[in-house]
Amino acid sequence: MTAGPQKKGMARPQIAWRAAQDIPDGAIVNLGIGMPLGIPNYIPAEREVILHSENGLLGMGPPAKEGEEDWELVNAGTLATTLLPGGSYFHHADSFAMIRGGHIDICALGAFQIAANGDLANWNLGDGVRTPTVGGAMDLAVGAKRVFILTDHNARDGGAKIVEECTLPLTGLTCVDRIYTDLAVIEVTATGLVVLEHIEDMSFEELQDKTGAELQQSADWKPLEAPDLD
Amino acid sequence: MTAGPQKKGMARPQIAWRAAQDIPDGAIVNLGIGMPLGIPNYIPAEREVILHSENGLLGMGPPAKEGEEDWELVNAGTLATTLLPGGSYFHHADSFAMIRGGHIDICALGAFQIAANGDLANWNLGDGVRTPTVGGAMDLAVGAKRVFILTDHNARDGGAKIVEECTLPLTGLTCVDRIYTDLAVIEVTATGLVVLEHIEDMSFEELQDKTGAELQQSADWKPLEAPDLD
Amino acid sequence: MINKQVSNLTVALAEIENGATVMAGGFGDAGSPNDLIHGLLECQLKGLTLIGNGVVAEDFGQGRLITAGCVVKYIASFPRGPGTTIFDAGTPTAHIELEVVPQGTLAERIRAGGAGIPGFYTGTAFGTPLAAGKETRQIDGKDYVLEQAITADVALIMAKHADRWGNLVYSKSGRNFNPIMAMGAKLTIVQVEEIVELGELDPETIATPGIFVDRVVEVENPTTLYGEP
Amino acid sequence: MINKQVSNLTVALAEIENGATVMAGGFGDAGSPNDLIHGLLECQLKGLTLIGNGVVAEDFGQGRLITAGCVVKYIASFPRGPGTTIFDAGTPTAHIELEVVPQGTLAERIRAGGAGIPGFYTGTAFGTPLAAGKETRQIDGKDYVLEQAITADVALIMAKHADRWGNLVYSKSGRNFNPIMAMGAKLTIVQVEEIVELGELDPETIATPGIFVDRVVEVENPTTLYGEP
Repeated sequence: MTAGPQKKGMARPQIAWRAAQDIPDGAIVNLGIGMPLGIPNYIPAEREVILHSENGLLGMGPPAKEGEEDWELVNAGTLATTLLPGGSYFHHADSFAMIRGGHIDICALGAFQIAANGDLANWNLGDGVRTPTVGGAMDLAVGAKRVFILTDHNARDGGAKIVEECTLPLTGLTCVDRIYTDLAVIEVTATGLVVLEHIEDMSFEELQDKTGAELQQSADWKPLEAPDLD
Repeated sequence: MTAGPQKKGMARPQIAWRAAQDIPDGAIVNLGIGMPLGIPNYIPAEREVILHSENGLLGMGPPAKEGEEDWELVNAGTLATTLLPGGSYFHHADSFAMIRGGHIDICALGAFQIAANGDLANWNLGDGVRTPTVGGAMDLAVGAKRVFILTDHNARDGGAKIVEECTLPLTGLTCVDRIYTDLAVIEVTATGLVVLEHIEDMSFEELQDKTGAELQQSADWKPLEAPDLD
Repeated sequence: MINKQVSNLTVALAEIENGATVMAGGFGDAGSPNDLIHGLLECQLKGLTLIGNGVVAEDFGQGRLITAGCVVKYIASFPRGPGTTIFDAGTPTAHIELEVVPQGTLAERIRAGGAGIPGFYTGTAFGTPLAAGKETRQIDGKDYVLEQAITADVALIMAKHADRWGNLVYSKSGRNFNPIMAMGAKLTIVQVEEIVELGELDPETIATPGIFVDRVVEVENPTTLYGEP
Repeated sequence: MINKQVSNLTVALAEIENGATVMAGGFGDAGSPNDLIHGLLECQLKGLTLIGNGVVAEDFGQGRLITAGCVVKYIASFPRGPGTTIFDAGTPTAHIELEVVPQGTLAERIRAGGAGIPGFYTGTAFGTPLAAGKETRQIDGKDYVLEQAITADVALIMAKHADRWGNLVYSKSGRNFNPIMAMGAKLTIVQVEEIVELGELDPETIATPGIFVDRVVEVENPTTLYGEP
């Protein structure tokens, strides 16, 4: 008896790690709920990155420790958080002026579907059962200078999340700049999806098979690697 | 030899005094440059009135005393002023949100011309020589809940300032609610100009002669009176 | 003399009518005027239109007002908070009319309402179902949606400190929707932990000048979702 | 590490080009970044579009920049301050293109520029010469004018204190146009009396978060129109 084939690809913290490497010193970053929240754990220590939380924080710190929560100080996921020295508070209209006005350097979001042209669907499963909740996703998709998507390459049922055209209700049009998955790092360009990196033990053809839109391999593509993380 | 006939009508401080009597306790008031600035001197002591200054003050106090000026604390005429306990500071967009959003109870302005329908001209003499300066007049004219005009009844050359139709460039349409002059207090109503008060030693007919628009006399009109003021 | 302090929640909430449009501040439980919202239940109002960011818990705050049957329409960006099923198909609240608005558009529409701006253009939601039926316009080669101001009959607001003029100082992320909602309602009612003497609030820290506030009630120990304040 | 402090006015004002659109804060002399404005003179720039509330004195601040011939267009609400004749017919500055904008519309257009709102409707100026040629629209029975956002290449800002992230705290009515102009420029340059350690500014008092600021220069004794600061 042999063990079944091990799932290929990176673990979720590794996806966050990989995205974190692309966040430059001094960047102002907004993080969506889910995988993006892992990013601050993996930003190289010498870089100073300022986190924006759309509920009115700039310079957000790590989550509050258990027992030290201040429920007047929460993040966009309504969890207790902290403020770093240099942080500031402001109201919702000012906060989204920052977003809509193009002052956020990078926002990292999750996704249900990403289209080849950068269209994003991440707010509404359209199943008619669960009430859709949009939050700040549409504002961020349109307003942030760069939109990173962190996502499993494929849905749980194996279906493609990167597709020629989104079938789910859209969050924003041609807004995604880069996609980080367990299998690859893909840049959305004017001429289509360009694979910058993919995991070494998967061929480009195999990656293409798992993707619902045409991929191009960057001439200077690199293997996608991340350290082992807990 | 006899002295020439004394000029009939109230002095400028008396016009301000008369307008001040119509400002209720608790009102939030914005005062234009000129005669309106005299109003706070004459508000009955038992009334608490909050002054708004469009450059970002609420709860403005009296002008700064000579030698005690703080030039970071100025009024809308850029003169050094003070802030009362309870006062607050805010930026220009917030300040005009108060004005445009209908949060100012009364604004008192000067005028070049006022039309029978409440149109106001007070920003541009249209002489093609002096550069016109509008400041906050158009925002106040449209935004304040009530617009009081304090003005000499007639121009220096004796010409009417209250007219059927303004000939000077307009500040706002149908925005004036009440006019305080040296001769009368006139309400702008949907059916025309109604004289609420006029000075006793001038007949209604004489007042009409000095006015460029048709006046109606209120059934319960009163004599316009004010105390002697320095 | 100006004194916006009222003696208790009942007085604070007096004269709100059936069918009123009510905005309530708060994001998560931060800055949520829970005592005012729960107090509103005792007014036994019907047919309210409620505007807020979203429901945090089904039997608390805005959620309680909705599940109690007071609300016929809810305008929110995140109507169903994590862990709730409110408004989902098959739930008792599924029939409530929902207007889901992107959070930044919701905030800007509310600010616009308070600022006398009846409408504005935004790129947010262009080409998505949340802009369906809305007028669009291209400006300098980019696509925008025309959005309309939101105003309300009543705003329920939570702040930390107030004075008798109604000046408000908030605590941390408790600002959120509160300062802009305070601007946009005919009747703005505020609960604060403490009302201080006029002049005690730092004029540089007053995020809501009293011009926007009608009534202030002191609730020393505000009700919170997570226990002790 | 983020450090927006620059060593002197020359470095602060580097890389501004001929023909740039420059906004300058200040109302009267309060909050006027006079050292940055006067410093800009030494850049010997031509063809600037200047945006500000107005000229306070002909040979000081914005007035000096204009009379020196650097400016081809001025967008202002009160272009000619009391006691000045600048821009009047027959003066050397009469040829400068003037766009006179109602003060509230000017402020809102600048905020809109920083907030990603390309246009909005306002009742201000409807039916007056300052709305001539502008699109109008009736909304709920009232008449409005469509106004467009203003953005700039450079904003010159005056604040009281800053830190290395560019967070700004203002003094009294020195806020005026500064916080909204800081939002709306590609390059926001600030003069402050003192740069303090990160964390020293009260987060509740920071009226301009550092996100809007690019460069901060310390000018301990700022030049003022009325003498000693």
